[in-house]
Amino acid sequence: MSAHESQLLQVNIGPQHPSTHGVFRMEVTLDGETVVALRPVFGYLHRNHEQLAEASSYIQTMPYTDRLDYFNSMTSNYGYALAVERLAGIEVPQRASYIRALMSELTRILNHATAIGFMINDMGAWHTALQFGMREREKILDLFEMASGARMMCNYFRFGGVVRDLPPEFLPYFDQLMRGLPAFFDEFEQLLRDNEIIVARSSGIGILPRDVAAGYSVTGPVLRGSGVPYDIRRAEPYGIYGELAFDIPVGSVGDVYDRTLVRFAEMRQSYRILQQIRERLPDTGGGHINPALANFGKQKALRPPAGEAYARVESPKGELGFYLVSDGSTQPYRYKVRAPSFINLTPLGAMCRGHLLADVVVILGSIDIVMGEVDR
Amino acid sequence: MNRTIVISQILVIEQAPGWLVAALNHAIIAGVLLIGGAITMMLQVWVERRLIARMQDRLGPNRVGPEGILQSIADGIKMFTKEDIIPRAADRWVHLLAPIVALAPIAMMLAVLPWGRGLVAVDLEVGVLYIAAVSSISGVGLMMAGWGSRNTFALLGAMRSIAQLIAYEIPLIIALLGIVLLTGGMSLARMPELQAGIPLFGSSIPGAPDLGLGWFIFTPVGLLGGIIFFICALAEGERTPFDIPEADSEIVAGYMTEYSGMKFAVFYIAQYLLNFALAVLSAVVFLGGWQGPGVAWLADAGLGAAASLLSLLWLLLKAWGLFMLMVVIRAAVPRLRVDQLMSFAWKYLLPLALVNVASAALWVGLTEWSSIEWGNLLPVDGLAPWQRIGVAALVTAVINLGATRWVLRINRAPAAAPVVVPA
Amino acid sequence: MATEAQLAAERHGVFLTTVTRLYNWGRRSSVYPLSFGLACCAIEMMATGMARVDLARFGAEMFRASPRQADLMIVAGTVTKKMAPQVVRLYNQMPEPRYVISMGACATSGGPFRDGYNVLRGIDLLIPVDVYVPGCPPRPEALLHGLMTLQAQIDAQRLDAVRWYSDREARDHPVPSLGRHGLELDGQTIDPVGGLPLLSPLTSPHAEEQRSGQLEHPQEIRLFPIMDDTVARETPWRARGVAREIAADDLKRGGAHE
Amino acid sequence: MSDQPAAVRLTAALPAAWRDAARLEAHAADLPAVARFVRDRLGYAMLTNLTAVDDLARGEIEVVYHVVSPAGGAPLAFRARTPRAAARLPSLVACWPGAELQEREAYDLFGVTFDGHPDLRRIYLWDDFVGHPMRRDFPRQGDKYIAGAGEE
Repeated sequence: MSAHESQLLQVNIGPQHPSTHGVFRMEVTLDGETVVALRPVFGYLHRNHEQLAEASSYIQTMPYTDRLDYFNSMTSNYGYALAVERLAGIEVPQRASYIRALMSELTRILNHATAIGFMINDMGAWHTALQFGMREREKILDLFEMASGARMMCNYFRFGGVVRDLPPEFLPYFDQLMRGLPAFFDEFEQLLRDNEIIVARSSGIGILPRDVAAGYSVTGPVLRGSGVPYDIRRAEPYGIYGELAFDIPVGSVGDVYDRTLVRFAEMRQSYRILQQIRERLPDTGGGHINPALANFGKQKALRPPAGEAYARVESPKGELGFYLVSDGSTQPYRYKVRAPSFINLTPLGAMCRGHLLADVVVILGSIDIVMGEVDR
Repeated sequence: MNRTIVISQILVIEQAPGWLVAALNHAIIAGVLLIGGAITMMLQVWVERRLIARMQDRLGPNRVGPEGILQSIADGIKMFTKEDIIPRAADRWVHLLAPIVALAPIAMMLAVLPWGRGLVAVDLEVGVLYIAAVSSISGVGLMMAGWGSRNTFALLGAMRSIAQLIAYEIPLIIALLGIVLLTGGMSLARMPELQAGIPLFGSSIPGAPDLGLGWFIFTPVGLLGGIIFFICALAEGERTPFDIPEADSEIVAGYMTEYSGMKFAVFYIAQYLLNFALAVLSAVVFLGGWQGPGVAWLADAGLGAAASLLSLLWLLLKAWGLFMLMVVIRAAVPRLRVDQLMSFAWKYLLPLALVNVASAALWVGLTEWSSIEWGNLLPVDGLAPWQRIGVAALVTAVINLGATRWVLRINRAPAAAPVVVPA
Repeated sequence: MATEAQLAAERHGVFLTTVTRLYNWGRRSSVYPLSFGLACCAIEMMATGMARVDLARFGAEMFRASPRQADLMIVAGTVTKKMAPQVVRLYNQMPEPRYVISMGACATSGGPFRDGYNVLRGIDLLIPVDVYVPGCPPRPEALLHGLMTLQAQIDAQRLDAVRWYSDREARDHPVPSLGRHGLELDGQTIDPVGGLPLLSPLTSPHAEEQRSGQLEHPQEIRLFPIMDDTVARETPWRARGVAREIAADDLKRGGAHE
Repeated sequence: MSDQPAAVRLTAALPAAWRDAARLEAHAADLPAVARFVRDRLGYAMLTNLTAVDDLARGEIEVVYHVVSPAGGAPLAFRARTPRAAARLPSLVACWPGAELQEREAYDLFGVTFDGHPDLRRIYLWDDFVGHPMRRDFPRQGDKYIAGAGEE
């Protein structure tokens, strides 16, 4: 642009950096403060999830899936259970499906609330927005703890259902939570979406246009923020999602602000789904698990026939797919996780080019990654 | 004015030579200021942590001493006993001197501030100019820190802080300039004295009681100037939303990245003292300084010492109020981006500050000039002073409001063409 | 809040111990953690700072982004081999006195991912750890208890026995490099990928005789940098809670327990 | 104009017919042509999943591509095989940019070289690392393998 050449500055953001959401590293080339090139570097949390799963029996992998996306252990469980059920041809009782969907939607609210909080944190707000998200998270984690016994690593799903039925104190507490949620959404949105600085920081930043978004294979709020109404709950319904009424919010521009708006709207849609589930839950038939697989020994001895299966669920971050190849033994021959956070990072370099260093962390925050899933 | 002589007269034997009196005098003042500054800084940190905790529904430090009040002392002990690391690649001397260069000017700023009725350490005729000159020195310290550390993040932080200081120093000084026009002098010690009386009209109405509320913030010129000044003070003191030089979510800790132990503590002290000094300065220039209801009454009743004490209390109350406002802002909003920060300074604050100076000039003309100075165009001689102030307030309010609306409107231009990912 | 160790130390001399108590009080009350999250545990670490548990009550909410200003490194999550050099480097960048809390099973031993080819089996192979917090992940309350345990340890330290105070020279821990088959230290592979059966309590010769033949690379086990003995002296509770036989068998502790 | 069997099979059949087929395979050389066909003619705009399976018994590595259409529906899987000893396949990044990181992952963990990939480096492990750990013959370690030795 100017006559004199300016020297480029090489900056390593990460692997230890407050806003890389874990141990992610970006090699950024800067011209002043403008990003000329950005190269993501992975692998700092590569903990051999797939190899360990290939050396374990099928049910032994379930706790590992908790640790994939450690915000959303329930949806990770769901995806894996779905894949094994497809592989082995296992029926799921209706009640179990309802409980699964309930847990998934609670997870979605939890994830989006904290994800928005983290993104605002990256913009430099001093944990206050995060605090709002974390407050709701604690309430939802209380529910998870009631049902599964653990806060984060729930390990709640089993092939053919869930490990135990909802405890009696679950539903009263759930109703209490549901009564508080709309007020939380209103408050959260009011605080954050019309804030002048947040709008200035996020609109027009990190645009992923509609026509290239699909080519980059991004999914979840990133794809929907770009205006593609693609949601696996609608595109390939699993569980009871075919019977539920909900809308798919999409953005128009595809910038950071749109992704945030999509997350706000999705929380409300999840609330809508939860309401429907709550109405129908008492009348659902069947137990919490398929009786043929009700005890743990049977789960452990599961030998799916040789073959392969690919199952995917709409995790809060996008399409979470599990690809399983069985050779007829108790351990999967090949186990692969299609992690949404990982593949959503593909266009990161392109999205950041030309923006300022301060935008990089915001764009990364808007993609909403979890390193456990990115590196596996 | 120089009431401090009294202190020395109490302490020093009468036969002592003059230079000894002066030296002791200044030593005492410096000691009081430094100890007061240290205590203030510790209280500031504690208040900030507790207040942010309250805003975030937490408790905040409450284990060390009653309600955690000793937290900062513990922090101090820890920091001053920590290992002092000088990175191998760093420029040793620059690295060592940077915190001192950053702190010293801020300590110097404290000297010229009027702390109460008759409580001013050094009464400089050019106090405003001195503050403007000295406060920009600390930017050199930050640049030294960033450069001497030989760390990319530190360098980025230093560049940012220099850019920010330069950009915000200008509207800051121009905002002060309006008040300088109003008071007709640069002495900071005189400013609170001119803000006696009642809101807007000061002591211009004969017979009105001296409430000590004739603050400049109640005039249109002072209001706009005060807002600009406070925003610039946030930027000068590197408070959110202008804390980009040490944006920890972007560039780790900015220029302080490589500093540990005592040197880090010095930067820390410098930053908080600067915030406090700027809060005091805002209070002095725009919020009447030590003026407040009761001060004049006590002074008239012959209780000079009590009046001084009350005036000190008023000033501290205002300064702490402003500081808490800074803390609340920090807990509530994210930070701006570096280009938005710049455009905010150049496109919003600077034009408004310039308009404000023009308004101030008009105010002076309307309230103090006679018809002859107006070339007999304006027959203002017949009006009483308070009537002239009313007219001036009306005129400047219209100008300032119009300018604000205009600046806000012309800057609402559509954003630059967005960066689009190539297919 | 004088602990027994402190009272015992006080018999040495009033002045020294008064200074020591002030010094210890300052350090224990103002522990700035490094904002350094590795994996799942980091989320619970953040939750510890949030409203329900509020780490700030102990003056420890000042998460510093720069290691130069931090006192405490909470190793929260799985340390992979690729990450291990950075962790050691970060530890080296922290000024003395510095403390390490190993949070969760992964940081302590590799946890559920212990068998992975890219997972370091415990951060204490490379840097000294003051407090281990068990759990996967530990609840926020557990981390809080870990912090309080650390504070108790700091209380028990004596100024004249503190390494960084007497030496005036902080020692850098050796930073491993990434070699062809795993982490290397001074050109020798210390934690090779593949082939190294792990000597854990369950597979140790004493626990199950029939598995004793699986040991393959005994000479390489000794190459783990066991932490220096001065640290063990200062923090007497290091190995407390670990059964004697496990501590003796575990290759990482190498019988160095009290 | 490729006359290789796989491409012919794909173009000749109706989508509905081969969607139910158990396995769809493409010859390595045809892969870019097949990919363009699948993307442009059939509308599978997203390469959602790319993975490799180490078929030790046959001495081949199978790379599986799952593609989906943004309009919805089940994913379509097709695959290509390449010998283990010299695993090479053409890259599909030009067709689906989303393949970039996934191909790097397959390269890192399975040692499949993708020709034409813009930036084919190891993604998880470091550059000096020797071996591809997800291959079935990569040496395994740890309690799990010792304890479960008799089970497999």
